[in-house]
Amino acid sequence: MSKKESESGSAKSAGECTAGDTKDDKGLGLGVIFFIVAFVICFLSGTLLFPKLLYSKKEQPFNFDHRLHVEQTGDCESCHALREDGSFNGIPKLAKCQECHSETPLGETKDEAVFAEMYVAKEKEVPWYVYSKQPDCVFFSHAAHTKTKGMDCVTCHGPIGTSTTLKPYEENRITGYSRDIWGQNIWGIKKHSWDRMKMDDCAECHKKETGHQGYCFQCHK
Amino acid sequence: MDSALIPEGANRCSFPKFAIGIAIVGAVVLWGVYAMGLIWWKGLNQTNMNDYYGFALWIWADLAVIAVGGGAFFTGLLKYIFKVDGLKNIINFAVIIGFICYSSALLILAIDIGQPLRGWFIFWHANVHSMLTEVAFCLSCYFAVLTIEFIPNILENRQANKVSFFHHLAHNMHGVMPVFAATGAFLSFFHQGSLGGVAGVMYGRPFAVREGLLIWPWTFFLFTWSAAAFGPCFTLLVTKITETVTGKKLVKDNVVHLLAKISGWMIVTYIIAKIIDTLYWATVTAPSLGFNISHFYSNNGFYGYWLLVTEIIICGVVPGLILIMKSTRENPTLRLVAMILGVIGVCLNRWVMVLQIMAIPVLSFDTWALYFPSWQEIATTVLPIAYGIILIALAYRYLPVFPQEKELNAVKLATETE
Amino acid sequence: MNKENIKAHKFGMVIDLDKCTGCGSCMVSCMSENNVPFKEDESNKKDSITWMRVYKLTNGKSFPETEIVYLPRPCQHCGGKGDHGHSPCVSVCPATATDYGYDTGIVSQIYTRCFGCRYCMGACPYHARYFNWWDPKWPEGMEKYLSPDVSPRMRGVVEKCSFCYHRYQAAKDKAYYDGRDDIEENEYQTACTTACPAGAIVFGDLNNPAHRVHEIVKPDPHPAPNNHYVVGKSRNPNIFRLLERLGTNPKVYYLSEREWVRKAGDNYLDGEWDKIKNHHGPESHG
Amino acid sequence: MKVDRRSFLGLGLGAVAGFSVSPVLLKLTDDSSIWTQNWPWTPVPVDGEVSYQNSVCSLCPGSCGISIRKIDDRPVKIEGLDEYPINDGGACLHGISGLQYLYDPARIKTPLKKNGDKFEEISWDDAISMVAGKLMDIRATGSPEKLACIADKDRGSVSGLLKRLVTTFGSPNFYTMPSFESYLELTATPLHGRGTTIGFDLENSDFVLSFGAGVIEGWGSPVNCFKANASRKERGAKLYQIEPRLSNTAANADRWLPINPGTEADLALGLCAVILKNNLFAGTAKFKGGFNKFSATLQNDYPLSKTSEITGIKESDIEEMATLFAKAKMPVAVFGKGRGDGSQSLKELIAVHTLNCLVGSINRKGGAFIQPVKNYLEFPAESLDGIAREGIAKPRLGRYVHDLVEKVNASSQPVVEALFVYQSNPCYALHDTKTIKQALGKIPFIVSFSSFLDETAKEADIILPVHTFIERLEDIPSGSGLAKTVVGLSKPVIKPVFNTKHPGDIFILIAKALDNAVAQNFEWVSYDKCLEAVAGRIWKSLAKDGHVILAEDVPEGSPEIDVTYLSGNPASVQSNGDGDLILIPIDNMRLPSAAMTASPFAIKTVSDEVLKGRDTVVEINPKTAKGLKNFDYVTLTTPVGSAKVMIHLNEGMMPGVVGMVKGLGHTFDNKYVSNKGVNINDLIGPVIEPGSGLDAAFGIKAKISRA
Repeated sequence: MSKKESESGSAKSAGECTAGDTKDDKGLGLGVIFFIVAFVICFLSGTLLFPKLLYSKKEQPFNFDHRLHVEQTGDCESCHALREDGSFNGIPKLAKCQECHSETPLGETKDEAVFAEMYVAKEKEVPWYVYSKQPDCVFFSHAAHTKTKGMDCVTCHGPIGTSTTLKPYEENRITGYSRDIWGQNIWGIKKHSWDRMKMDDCAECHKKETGHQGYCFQCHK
Repeated sequence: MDSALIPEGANRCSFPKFAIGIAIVGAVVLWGVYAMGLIWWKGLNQTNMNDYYGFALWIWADLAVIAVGGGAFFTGLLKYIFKVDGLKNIINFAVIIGFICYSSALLILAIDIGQPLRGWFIFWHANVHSMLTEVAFCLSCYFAVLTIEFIPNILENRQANKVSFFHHLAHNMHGVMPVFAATGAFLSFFHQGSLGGVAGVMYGRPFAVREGLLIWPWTFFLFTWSAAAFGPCFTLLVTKITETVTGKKLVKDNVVHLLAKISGWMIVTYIIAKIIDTLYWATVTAPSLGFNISHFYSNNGFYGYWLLVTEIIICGVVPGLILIMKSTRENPTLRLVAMILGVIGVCLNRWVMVLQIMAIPVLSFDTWALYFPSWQEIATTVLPIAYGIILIALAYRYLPVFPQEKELNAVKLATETE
Repeated sequence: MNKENIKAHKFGMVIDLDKCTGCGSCMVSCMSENNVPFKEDESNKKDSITWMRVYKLTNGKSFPETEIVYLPRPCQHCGGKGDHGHSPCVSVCPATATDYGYDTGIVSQIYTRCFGCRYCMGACPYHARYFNWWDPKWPEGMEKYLSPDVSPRMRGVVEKCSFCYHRYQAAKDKAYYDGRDDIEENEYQTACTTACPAGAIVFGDLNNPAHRVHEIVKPDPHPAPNNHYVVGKSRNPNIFRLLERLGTNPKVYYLSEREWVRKAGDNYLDGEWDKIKNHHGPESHG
Repeated sequence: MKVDRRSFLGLGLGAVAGFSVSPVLLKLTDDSSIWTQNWPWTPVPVDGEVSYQNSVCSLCPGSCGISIRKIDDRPVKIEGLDEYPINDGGACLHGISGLQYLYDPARIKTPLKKNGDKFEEISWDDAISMVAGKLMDIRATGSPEKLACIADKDRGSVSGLLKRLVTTFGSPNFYTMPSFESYLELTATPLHGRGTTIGFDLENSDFVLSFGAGVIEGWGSPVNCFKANASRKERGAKLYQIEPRLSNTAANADRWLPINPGTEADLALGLCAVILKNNLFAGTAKFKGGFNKFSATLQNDYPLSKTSEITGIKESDIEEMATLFAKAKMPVAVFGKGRGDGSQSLKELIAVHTLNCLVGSINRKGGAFIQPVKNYLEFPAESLDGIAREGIAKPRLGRYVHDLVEKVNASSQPVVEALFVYQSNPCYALHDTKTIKQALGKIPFIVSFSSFLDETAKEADIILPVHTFIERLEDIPSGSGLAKTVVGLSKPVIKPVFNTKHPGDIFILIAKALDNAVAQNFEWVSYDKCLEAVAGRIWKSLAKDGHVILAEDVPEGSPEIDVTYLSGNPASVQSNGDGDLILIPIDNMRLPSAAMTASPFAIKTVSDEVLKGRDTVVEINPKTAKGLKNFDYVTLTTPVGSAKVMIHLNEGMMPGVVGMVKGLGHTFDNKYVSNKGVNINDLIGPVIEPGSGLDAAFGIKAKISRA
């Protein structure tokens, strides 16, 4: 019993000395400093370091010069075309490349050499990473947008046609999404229509163009 | 050993004794947590639910705890808005019980959904037509309110209160409490109601569907009313249990009588409304959809008319009458009986409005679906009870929950110190 | 509003129960078309995902008067009370994971939006909605036959018949490519319809008088006089819908010359059926 | 200044605040939910270009045309082929499930050799030389007839090659499993002469009198029958169904007449008697073999009262049926209980078909077509050496597989040294499986040509795994009672998934590995070349159109009808045992019961009134149940065996009869389709019909007792 009392006594005194006099203003001040330091560190790491950790960088199998090919063919459609059933062929298969490259031989540049040896020779399709790859739950009709509504590729895909190199593919370690879906800006802020490719971006445009963001099944499967 | 934390002048059992008690209940909590882990890890196949029983034990538990937790908002409403001042001696406890009930409800919901990590979609992609959306919003808001209402009581802890900041905070919070009480009452009105709406709007389920007012089916109002009616019953019941366990009188009889009386009148008015609703549904609504009431209560192993009788007469009319009549109300035994019946009644009502709906075949060529929960479901449903006991124990031991405790037990204390 | 909304379709189905043999082709065609998974034990039918389920009905008479009929039940794609698009399930989904396509009349289900509260399953009187209690698993190598047109579902979400919406999408893509602004009747047919060896299922646009389904069903565009919730009742006395008087307004119609079968389609008070069976459709005080 | 509690408080709060205003929380919340939408263990189907390829399904004798949807090289869906002469776009659930067989990990992935009770993988070369070696030894002993072979059918080029192998090797012992096709020929032969078979023109008939034929339960060419049945409504045609149980066909029919099990023959003859008595028969028909005697015997043996007493059908109904049938414009009577591939009594088959003969429905639109068995293949003449000639001159062990089994079990020393089993599963599909397994156990060397490790393959010493129908080229002749004869071409739509071979190629390889006497008969480089050669006449159009129609019109002329077989009125088959109930098999469209086993999809569609958990559910009439309730466990005992099953009370079941579904109770290693329920063939034993020698068991006496 006496033990209890002494304990409670000590506790009481401790309590009293913390009952707001000069000494613990310092304590408080120190607390404030600690607060600010921690705040800044965490905020910065959350904004600058976090994206580095979140995304893994993957190099494409070899470089591809879009501008050169667009100059040669004149447009995107000659490689990224609609099939006769209205579906979109996405990234052309080896056969498509060889349509032209049967006569114009490969092997001048380092990348062409890789292409020729690793893939054409082995009749192996090139495992490209697709920057605009959407998840399995998404249905997207290129025909509806490009053919019927006459949209251009740039609106969603950006000026990739003028690029001469392929940037590394950044994959979100948690979701497996390409970084281009969320956008380069970690806050998800976009300047151009092609900076983000999330559902809200589709809905935004649909609302503007059709007056309605669309029904679930229009874009989901 | 923890006496520094115990409210001054209050007499509590020794710490080891307390610790052992907590440990025992804690074991139950661990069991529940284990089951919860299983469910989150392996998925809902750990339950005995199926495509006929999408809603089962958990949703019932949810509705039940929220119903009995209704004591908090209603007592708060009476105390702070209608200035029924006598209730200040029980309001703290009412709030704690409410806090326990609502935190439990949220926990259960988090287990019940198939994709917990997407749970926030209910807010982000909210569908305003869905009663469940209304539930989710009001539920979480009201839980916040309850937390705020609980905080001052926590800050009144002997040690916390020594910090001047906390001391003043607690004091000022008490001052603005009416605002929160009002908000709480408002929110509760809606989520208690929309929980009723959940069943009432299912127009594909003739047993559940009800006509109503604007977008709100009658069940909306019945649920709110019943929560307000039976909630206080539960508050009083738990108080009674706490008194029995601690062997102390904690709340003065006049307070108890007052709340019991109010509860009584609420129950009576509710049960009248409920009877009218049932009659109309049984004679007009259901038949218009091709169903005799007998269809809902026969040809199966469990759901019979006995449910109707038990819920409305035995656990509705009876407690109502006991509590409105002075003589019976002030008889402790009868009052206890009434409170127990009342709590059973409201829980039974929620059971019927969740599980019986699922059990009844609607297609003429379909069959009754009966269900018994898996141990994982039971464990996770017992979990909140255990957790509640612990929280009450802690609160009672370390917080000045019952303002009248000292006064009521003064003599006892005096004799002890001698 | 986009094109479809201007001239809205209303896709629906009529199933001839006198032709249905209960062979199960529709069920399997649906499973294989829509990547429906399977478990070791599927004999608990209350935990067995079959978007198209074939019920066995009997007239309850004893040997040898007893009769059997099979009733295939896809999602009924209810139009809801008054056919306003507030289907029993759609109106209750808290996260808008299912919606009513006013351009097609098809009730959607978005697996990646659904968080598995199962309220829609409770609200659906047809048990057309199924929950993924288990992780879908295919025996090693069998995932190779999965179709890319329908995304496999993950554990913990609800799924149901979509009237093979992806086939509608494909048909539209083809139309876009050909520069047509709409699709032909035969371009969009559900997997169960094309599979049915007895030709018992007819699928098409209930809004299009040229479509067979419309010719057979002859839907009445006006609300039923005795129950204003009910819209699109068939003018053919041998055609009924399941639980029509609830006002769910399904887009799946059933045809049978057998009276007891038509009676089994809905619930009636004692003697009620005999009063109404002659003139067409059930009375209701709704 | 000292760092106290509050400093740490500050630190903590700062950290929390810092992170919460940074994008971390926002992004992680979003990403965590997206993670649940793309769980790595949920497969993502690969997208690609859609294409369709036509082929023919050979899972059952139906021979339907199929269209296979592919994504790039990957088949993803099988559907019925529009405008195909047999199924015109329709498909049955088994055909649609075809891809589950193709990709099934339970397939035999490479040649196997039995070692003790285990199988070990071996190379194709070793496997072939092992088989060849063994065969050479047998041939060396000078008794090549000790090589026996069980195949599913004896039509088409693959069976042709196999038979050629066995013959040129020198053995007459080539057997086929009972099939509806075989019963059609067995029926036609005594009545219309050798080499004839029967086709039923259901889609034009206006009155179908079915003696238990499961017209919509897999009988004949299933999808074709579904269509014929579906069009009944429009055509105003009638279907009368005669069987003890309200099957789906009975339920769909215009009239169901429950009949005592096993008395169908008597009813048919009773009907004949009525038709003869009332002079309702067509004068045109050319009868021989003593028509008057036959007529007299019938009218004497089958007076209405007696027929009614035997069959349990009212006299008035019998008379009405006979009259309706005789007076209909295009009536046809069809036989073959259930799917028609189970055990049958020749007396019954002939009796039923005699009805067609009497009313002149032979070679008439909507009737029964008597046509020669079409042989569209031209194999070069076999050249046999001395050993072979001697061998094939020796008598066969019997006419049917069950004779072979009986001989093997009977004799002490091996009468069969080696057995080939191709695309058939006798250890599962024949009555009294115990004795079948026992017999195979006594055969020193068994080679199985199978895609799956089924009950029979498990008994084999060498398993040579064959392509599934989706991986192989093959001519698929229609049969099984179709009015028209179509040869379809099954094509490989995907490269072999496992290390399997085309059965035709395997036979050629084996032959080439044998001595020249045999090898010289197999000079093709591959099966594909062989088919092209032997299908010479029709190959071009077969390759071009994917099918060739050999006959579809009503055959010319009216063949003679020999009534000798029935004149003596052979005894009807009785069921064995002393139980108070009769157990009869039920054919269920969703459960295959022959060589093909059910796919996971098919099993999934099976009702819980048929299969519940791991238990077979048998059907009995509530009157028979004696207080038993639905899904009570009972022990079902027959003279052959007993099993624990559940019961389902079915008013559509004749009292005193127990119905058990066929196709359950497989015992091989595939958790989705095996070890579910009971194989009814473990409970029913063969009953040999005098005269025909067929196993004609229609059921067996049984008892049930609460388990």
